[in-house]
Amino acid sequence: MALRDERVTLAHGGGGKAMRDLIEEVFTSVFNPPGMEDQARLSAAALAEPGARLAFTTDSFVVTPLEFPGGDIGKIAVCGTVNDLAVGGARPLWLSAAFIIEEGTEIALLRRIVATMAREAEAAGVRIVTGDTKVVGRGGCDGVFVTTSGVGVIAPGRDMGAARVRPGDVAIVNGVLGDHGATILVARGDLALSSEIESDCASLGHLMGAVIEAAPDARAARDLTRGGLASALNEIAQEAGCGVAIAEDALPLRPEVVGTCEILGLDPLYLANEGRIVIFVPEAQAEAALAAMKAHPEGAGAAIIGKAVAEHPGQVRMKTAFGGSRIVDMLVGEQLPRIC
Amino acid sequence: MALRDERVTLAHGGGGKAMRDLIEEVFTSVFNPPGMEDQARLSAAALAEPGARLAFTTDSFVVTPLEFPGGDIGKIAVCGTVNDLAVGGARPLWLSAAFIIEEGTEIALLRRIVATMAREAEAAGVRIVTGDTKVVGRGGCDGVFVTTSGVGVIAPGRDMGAARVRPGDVAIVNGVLGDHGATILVARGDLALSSEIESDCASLGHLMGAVIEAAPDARAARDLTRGGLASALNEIAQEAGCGVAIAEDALPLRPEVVGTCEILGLDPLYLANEGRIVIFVPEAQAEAALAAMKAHPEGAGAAIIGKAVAEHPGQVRMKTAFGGSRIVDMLVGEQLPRIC
Amino acid sequence: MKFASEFRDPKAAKGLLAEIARVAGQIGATREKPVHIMEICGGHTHSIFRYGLDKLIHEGVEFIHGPGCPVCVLPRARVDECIQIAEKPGVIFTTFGDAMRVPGTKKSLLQAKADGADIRMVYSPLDALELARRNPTREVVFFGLGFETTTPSTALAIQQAAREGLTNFSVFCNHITVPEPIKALLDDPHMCLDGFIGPGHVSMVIGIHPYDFIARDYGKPLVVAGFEPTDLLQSVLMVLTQVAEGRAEIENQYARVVPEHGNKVSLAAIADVYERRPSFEWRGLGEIDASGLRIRPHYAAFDAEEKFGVGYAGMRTEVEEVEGCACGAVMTGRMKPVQCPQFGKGCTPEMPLGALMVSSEGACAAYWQYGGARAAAE
Amino acid sequence: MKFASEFRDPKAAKGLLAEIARVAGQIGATREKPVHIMEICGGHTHSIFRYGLDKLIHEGVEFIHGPGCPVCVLPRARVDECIQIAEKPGVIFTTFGDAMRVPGTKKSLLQAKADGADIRMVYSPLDALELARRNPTREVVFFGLGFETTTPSTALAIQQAAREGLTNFSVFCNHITVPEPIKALLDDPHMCLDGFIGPGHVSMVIGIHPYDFIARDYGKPLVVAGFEPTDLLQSVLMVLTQVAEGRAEIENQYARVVPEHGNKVSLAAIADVYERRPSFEWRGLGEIDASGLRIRPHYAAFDAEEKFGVGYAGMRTEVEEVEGCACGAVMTGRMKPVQCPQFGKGCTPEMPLGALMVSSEGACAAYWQYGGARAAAE
Amino acid sequence: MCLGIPGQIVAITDEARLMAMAQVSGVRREVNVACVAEGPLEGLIGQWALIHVGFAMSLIDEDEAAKTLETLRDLGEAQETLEQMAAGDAALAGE
Amino acid sequence: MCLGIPGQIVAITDEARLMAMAQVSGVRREVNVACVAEGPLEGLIGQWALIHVGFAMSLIDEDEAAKTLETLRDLGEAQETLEQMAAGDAALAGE
Ligand code: SF4
Ligand code: SF4
Ligand SMILES: [Mg+2]
Ligand SMILES: [Mg+2]
Ligand SMILES: [Mg+2]
Ligand SMILES: [Mg+2]
Ligand SMILES: [Mg+2]
Ligand SMILES: [Mg+2]
Ligand SMILES: [Mg+2]
Ligand SMILES: [Mg+2]
Ligand SMILES: [Mg+2]
Ligand SMILES: [Mg+2]
Repeated sequence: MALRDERVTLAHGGGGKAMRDLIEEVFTSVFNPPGMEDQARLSAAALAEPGARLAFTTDSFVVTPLEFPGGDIGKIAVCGTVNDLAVGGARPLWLSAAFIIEEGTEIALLRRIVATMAREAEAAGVRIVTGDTKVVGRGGCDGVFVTTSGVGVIAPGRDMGAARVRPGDVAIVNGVLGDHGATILVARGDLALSSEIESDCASLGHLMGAVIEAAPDARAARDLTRGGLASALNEIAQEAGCGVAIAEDALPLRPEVVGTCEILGLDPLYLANEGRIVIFVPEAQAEAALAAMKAHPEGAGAAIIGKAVAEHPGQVRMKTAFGGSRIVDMLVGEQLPRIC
Repeated sequence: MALRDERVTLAHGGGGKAMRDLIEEVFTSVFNPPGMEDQARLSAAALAEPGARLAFTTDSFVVTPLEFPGGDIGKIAVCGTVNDLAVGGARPLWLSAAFIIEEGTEIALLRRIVATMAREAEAAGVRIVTGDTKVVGRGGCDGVFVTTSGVGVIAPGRDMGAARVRPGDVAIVNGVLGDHGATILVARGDLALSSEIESDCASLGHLMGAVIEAAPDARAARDLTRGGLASALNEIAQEAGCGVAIAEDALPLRPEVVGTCEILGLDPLYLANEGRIVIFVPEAQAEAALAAMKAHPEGAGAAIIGKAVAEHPGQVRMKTAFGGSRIVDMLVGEQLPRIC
Repeated sequence: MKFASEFRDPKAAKGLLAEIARVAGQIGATREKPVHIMEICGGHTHSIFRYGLDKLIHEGVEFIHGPGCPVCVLPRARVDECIQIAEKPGVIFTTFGDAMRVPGTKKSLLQAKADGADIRMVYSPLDALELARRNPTREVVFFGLGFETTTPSTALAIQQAAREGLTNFSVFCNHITVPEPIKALLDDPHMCLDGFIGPGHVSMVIGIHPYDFIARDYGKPLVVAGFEPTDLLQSVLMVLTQVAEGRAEIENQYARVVPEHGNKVSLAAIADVYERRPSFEWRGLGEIDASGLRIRPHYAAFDAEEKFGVGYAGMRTEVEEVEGCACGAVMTGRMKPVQCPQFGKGCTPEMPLGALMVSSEGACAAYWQYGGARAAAE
Repeated sequence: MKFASEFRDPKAAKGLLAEIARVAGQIGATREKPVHIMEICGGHTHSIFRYGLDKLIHEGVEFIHGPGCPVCVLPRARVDECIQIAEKPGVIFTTFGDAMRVPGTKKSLLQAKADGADIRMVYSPLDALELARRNPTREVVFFGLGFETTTPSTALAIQQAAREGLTNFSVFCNHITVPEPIKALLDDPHMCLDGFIGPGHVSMVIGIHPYDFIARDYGKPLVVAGFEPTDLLQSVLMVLTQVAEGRAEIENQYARVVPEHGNKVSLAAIADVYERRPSFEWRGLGEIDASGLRIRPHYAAFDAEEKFGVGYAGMRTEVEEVEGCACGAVMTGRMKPVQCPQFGKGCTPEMPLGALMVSSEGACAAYWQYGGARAAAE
Repeated sequence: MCLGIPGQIVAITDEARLMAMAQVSGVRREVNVACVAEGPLEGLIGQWALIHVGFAMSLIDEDEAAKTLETLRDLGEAQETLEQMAAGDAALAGE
Repeated sequence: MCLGIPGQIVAITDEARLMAMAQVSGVRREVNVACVAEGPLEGLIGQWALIHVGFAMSLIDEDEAAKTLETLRDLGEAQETLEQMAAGDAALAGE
């Protein structure tokens, strides 16, 4: 126990003993990376099958607050990258984790974040094999930023992508929408709201595996992170060159999320999720895909929300619960709380 | 040209059109990642050779100022990760690049950083295949942070590591020490110093390849980043369980670097480098390794600086130019400018 | 959601739509010769598009989208003045999120924030007050924006600040009133409106009688309406019925929320804190007499205009309306958004040229975002 | 480096070392019965270890590391007071980097910075002055630390601030003087020193005569020395020669930099701005009469102690020395660092217990970092 | 303009400053009740109010709401009957 | 204590505030020259001074430096001669 500080100081980023102690005690002792070098060396056997492809993705995570109901930045850093691999049809194998830490951050908080990551990685069946830490001065960052990168393997012949979506394909989501976004809005505290909502944050590698097994011709999937369902559907519509039609009635939404949106004048279709995906499957495999999702703990609330259509290519339209119809466009920027 | 703003606003991180425009115009149009999905899908053929291993590494880069004589944050973000792969004996193949951008950052600056990265990646023979951008509020980070991760391939049978260093092995560096650290100290401006020094920032994948060819039994290499030569040698001594003996006379140092250190009471052995490595090779291959380095543009200033010894295991000692000897310990934290 | 979901019932809607069709037919309204009904309020515009009412309703009924979005009608000079205040050292400038993207002559608040001003979004003037309490060495300015609905909240906040003796809180007052621009529209010789849907939440504060002149002096019906889709349809039906019956009255569809005479406490707070400006500038409509409020002299300590010497208290810069902007014509019902030559070309939500593209309550933005007019324009 | 590298010549060193060995032999100095020479100055301690002089020199010469590191002798209470000032709202606390890691009773400045205080490292008091100019709404405090060498720089900075009429600049004065602790050491009955190496840069300011009492009253030689390795060896030789010849004089090895009577401008600035405190606390040595300076009343506006009512101007908290700390014994030459029971155990540079482990000028830290004593202790 | 939503007052949080907790679909926010406070604040608990920018602006008149809903229901049912009749006619006509 | 290094004054930067540019091995920093300024500041250009915390504290006396170096050189050479002689003796003695 060489690390006696309660908070991170600039000394912990200086390349000396304080840094070594921080890294060893807080990070590597928990993640147990293979070997002592500043690179993980991994058996390439999983990639050796002819036609297998390597999937590689990255995301930086910058959430405020760092801990929130249902998760923390570490959990979303693992889930987010696992999900980015999974929605592309890859089996997630290894993650890297790079931390940027603000001077003054509590070391106990770091330990909690790291513990969550280790737990979540284990649950997701991936290993955190390499990492980095940087310390920046007060005001140099907001607490802790985590960047994870992920490497996975795509089985030979598997080719999922938005461009493969065809009219008639059915769109399925794996659960209620917007919980994460609404949780963060509330947890941030500056709007003085409170509720019992929890983030939906979850790793969906296993769920994706089950869905692909049930619906082997699944066309494309997207995780519904920044920009929410609306942005993901718009991206798919544009890349596929077909329209997407959804029904407001069919969207699974928690009353608290609707309430939060009504108070702030927001649209839940644009709220971020960290454990939700939309997947497009051929109509014939839709029921099987839905059943596979529902059989999975992270898919209990799964629902068919609409389908790809030949009409209005590149556009997403929604039949309102009221009987009308409207375009669901991409936002310009972020959704801002409104008074009017 | 949908991107008409001069500076990044929070809208550019919101998951909507502004973000899409920023990503397309500033990032993907320059990096040209393969495919439209949020994961790169890469042929695993390079990894298919039996016994080949996959190397995976990551680093976050947080330098102030973002642009400095001899480079910018983009350049070190590419070089740093390329070098972390190369010093482990891997051939660097692919990089990811995740950007955390402070609201208010000039878009022209981002474009310059991205251009540098693309140029440096091309020179280093790697591709930037996937990425991410996040925007944080003013004060949420210091301008721009870049996190790169790298994937490379380690040829079958190649096994470099600090633990393999044996007494008698010769330590070689590829050029003058501390230029990057001294450049940043001056460029930061708060010490009101000026000089003509430039960062040594460089990708050393090709150089490492040449050295390994010349010295096939090369034991271990380290890039001399945070903590400088002193920290790298201490790490090696500790992991190898032998001593390291260096000679002050033999250390290549630029007078301006010495001057900066004398003014501030710093030790150049601890200054950061971004294009310098130390490599340990068996004595019989030392001359060949040195010659291979010298033949390379990034190794013109290469020098043998010492060797591994059986004495004082785990410790680095330096024969001073004056004839004495002293321990070169790891620092506790960062080096701070001194008056006494 | 109680008192909300019940008013989104598709079955009731069907009844209303059929009844509307019947009455519209009765008065001979057709696609070519429609009844023009102005929903004054941007909130109503938003509901119309969000629920697709424009496509459900009888083709003889045409919605004219009124000037009732305080964000849309905010003149560019006023945004510049916000930024002028926000960029002063020591200032924390607080605002509703709506105002963040409204362009000034050089930049929006969002861009000013990116340039370094300390601008924070709040949900309530109370949150700004709390910031002032917590930051005694900073000057906290609240961007008071909105119609009569919102005016009481800033008035009450100023009264509270005065009670607490806060010296670092002030309001940049941009409160405006609904009846005056309606009068201006009615006085416009190009006016072709047959009736009005009145803003329910404004009347919750001021009651329904401030609109009496519309029926009395101009012979037009007005129905104060709620914001749920059946509220709107029912109000349209009530307007049509008046037209059919040759009546012109001020009616209240939204009686569950709107008391006939408004809210006494709110009106008293407004009267205590604010007085009418001789005139106030509206984007797209120009200066309108007595259409804006300012803080009374005895609350001058809380008046950001006085405190910082900007706006009407300082040198006002005249800002030319953007060329080619047809907002005035759209707001007076002479033109549909899609008929504006800038629509979707020089003017999009990403880079709004005119007022009505600025917020999602703006008619042009609503057309763009929900209306499907975009595909044609793009 | 001109005027530096020339004095690092190994050939000259060989000559000096041989001559030292010769004179040491002549006076019968042996490992068992060595000559004890105190280098007063931490800078000299640093040079000795950096160049490995302790291992090169004749075994009959033993260096005793003196109290001449202003960072090491800074008492914990004084660090606490720094933090007290730095944590006041609005304060920018500026300091030399050396002081950042010195532990107070609860934390160091580095930790206080991590806890949120605005603490900035500067190279010069002039940089603090510039910060005060640029931040007129903040209070910039400079941590004035150091011996006579550094004192003129803060005196000149205060004079400059007074000339400019800056009202937001002050100095937390911790300047101390060299002769007084030397006298205290010489008065210590355990004292076993045979001669002194005097701090060259202190004499650059005060000249060599303030040490006259050492030769006159205590019969000990002192040679004012430069900081390059041959400077140090030559000075040792000069001390030994005096011992051999039975002389006790104040000599100047560092005449290229040190004028016999010091620097007039510096001395005048010190005299104008500072006066002696009746007594000042030294870590490891306790209170020493007249060993510290304070800002004169006519510059009280620039005195952080007065401005913030801390330290000698406020409630001074008595802070017990840490238990088991042998710093006093080491500084008086009665003990070697490695003999301290805490060395490398309770006391390391990572977590210093005593003063001498704090900065790299401290004898214990130098032993640890450069001396090879660590391997044994670890 | 003027986003307002119905929320239920569930607690009084600060008598002096006239603050109460309002709840909308399980989401709570402290609001000012100056505009709806007549008599002791306790009386507000359980009542529904229209909430705008952190202020309870108007108490919701449940009777009026019920009346409006009744009108709507009538209209809806009338229309349903009409449609059923039309469907019946069509069936009879063999369409 | 009291880190000080020799730097050369290369320019006067602010007469009024007695500021000059000092250079150490190609690295420049503005320093205050109050302590070494006698007569016009121009006269300082080219001179070497001992720099401490941004102040030129003392002009370096080049003659004294030369004298010290000469002593060192003499000692070094004497020792070299002695060593050579010792080596010669040893060689002669067949060691
Ligand atoms: S498209 Fe733009 S310029 Fe034209 S009327 Fe609408 S808001 Fe005004
Ligand atoms: S080891 Fe620590 S406690 Fe002991 S004398 Fe040295 S500094 Fe003091
Ligand atoms: Mg990703
Ligand atoms: Mg992602
Ligand atoms: Mg994704
Ligand atoms: Mg790293
Ligand atoms: Mg911050
Ligand atoms: Mg790395
Ligand atoms: Mg690295
Ligand atoms: Mg490395
Ligand atoms: Mg991403
Ligand atoms: Mg910052």
